Amino acid sequence: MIKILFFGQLKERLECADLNLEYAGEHTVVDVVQQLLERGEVWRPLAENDVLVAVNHTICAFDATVRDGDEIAFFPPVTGG
Amino acid sequence: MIKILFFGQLKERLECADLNLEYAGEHTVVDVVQQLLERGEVWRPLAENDVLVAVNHTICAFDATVRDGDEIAFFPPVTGG
Amino acid sequence: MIVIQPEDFDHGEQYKRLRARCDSDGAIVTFTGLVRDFCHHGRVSTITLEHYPGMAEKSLMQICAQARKRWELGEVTVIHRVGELSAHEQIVFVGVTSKHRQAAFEAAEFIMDYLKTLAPFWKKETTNHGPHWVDAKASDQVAFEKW
Amino acid sequence: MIVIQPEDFDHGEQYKRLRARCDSDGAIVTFTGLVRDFCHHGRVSTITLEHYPGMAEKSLMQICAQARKRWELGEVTVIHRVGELSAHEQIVFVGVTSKHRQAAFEAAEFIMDYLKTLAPFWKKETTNHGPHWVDAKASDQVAFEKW
Repeated sequence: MIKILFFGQLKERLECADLNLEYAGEHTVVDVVQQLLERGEVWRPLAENDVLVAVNHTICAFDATVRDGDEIAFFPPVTGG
Repeated sequence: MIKILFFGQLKERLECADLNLEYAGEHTVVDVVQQLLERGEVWRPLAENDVLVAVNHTICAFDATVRDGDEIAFFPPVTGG
Repeated sequence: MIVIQPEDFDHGEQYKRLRARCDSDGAIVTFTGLVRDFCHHGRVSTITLEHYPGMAEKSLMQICAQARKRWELGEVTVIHRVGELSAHEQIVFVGVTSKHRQAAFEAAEFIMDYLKTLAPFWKKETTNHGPHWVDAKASDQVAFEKW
Repeated sequence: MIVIQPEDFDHGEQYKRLRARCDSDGAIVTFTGLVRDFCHHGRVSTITLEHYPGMAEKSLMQICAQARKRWELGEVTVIHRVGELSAHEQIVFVGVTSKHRQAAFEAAEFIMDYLKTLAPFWKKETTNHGPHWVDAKASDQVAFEKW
């Protein structure tokens, strides 16, 4: 199982703050995104260009490996400070 | 008459904080320095390389013109802040 | 010291704390970011700051660690508020002490530039025309890339 | 606001004053210089700050005016103490507000770099080996020339 979180405008557009996904093997973030996109149109914003991803609290590229137990977060460019 | 002031280490070495000098015409700072140097050995530190000069509260070059009534200050590089 | 909190902070107290701990350091630089009362959508009444708990703290810690690698620093404090804030309220505080003023200035600016691009916080502004999410600024990316 | 005084200043009050006057500005940067307790001659007990009255104020005003020409600034405060100060005491305060954080950072650093090279103040340190006048630092000249 992996935990997936969404923040900011992305969370609002997806109407989802977090979800758990059954998970086995070692795939990449891209594979995880693909799996969500297959669930339907509502997940489309995940494929937009400016979406950032963090695996276990560290921003990484979409080809990063995801392992069972990981926490994946998707969010728009940050605007704090 | 012009007023001449000295600050910092220069003031201590010259053992003089300020003096007034009879003045007529339009000469340069260099001429004023020359006049003081002619007063004796004790004024030698005025001719050292790192001495700065301000005419009427503005740092300037030694070829700046001095007019009657001006205030001339000589001092070492500043070290405030 | 890194703090993420909804509560306001006392700038004077933070400065005193930095000063009390800075031993032989001769320079203290502080930066404070305030909620601006105007944006291109109109007059801002409040902003809401969302963050990613866990990652936000870690991100700020990493940014401060990077600053310490680049400059010789004494104390470093970062406070970032979350939740709903009104116009003119304090959002963020960065305080840095160092033996040298250039190090203190650069480190404080570096921390802010990195925070603006890497730390997981998001701002939603509420104006007289309603609420909207704040867009990331290209100038923040430029500032980030200069280091 | 430019102040030259023997008395200490309250950093918290200065910050409050800047904040109260900064209207729509979103960024406040402060710099404080403290008396260091050590120099290459030994342990510093006190320093004595001499200044050129009249020119010192004028010089600080000109430096602030130059900063305002280069950056869009709100409030600018410079406080410089004179007379005898003990180790760890506050010597100088620079506070700048601006709409943009980079302007606030750069202006505060610019003011300090110019002050260090142009403003007529001189420091004499008293250590366990006696008093001596502080030499100008080459690094301050380099910092001045970068602008």
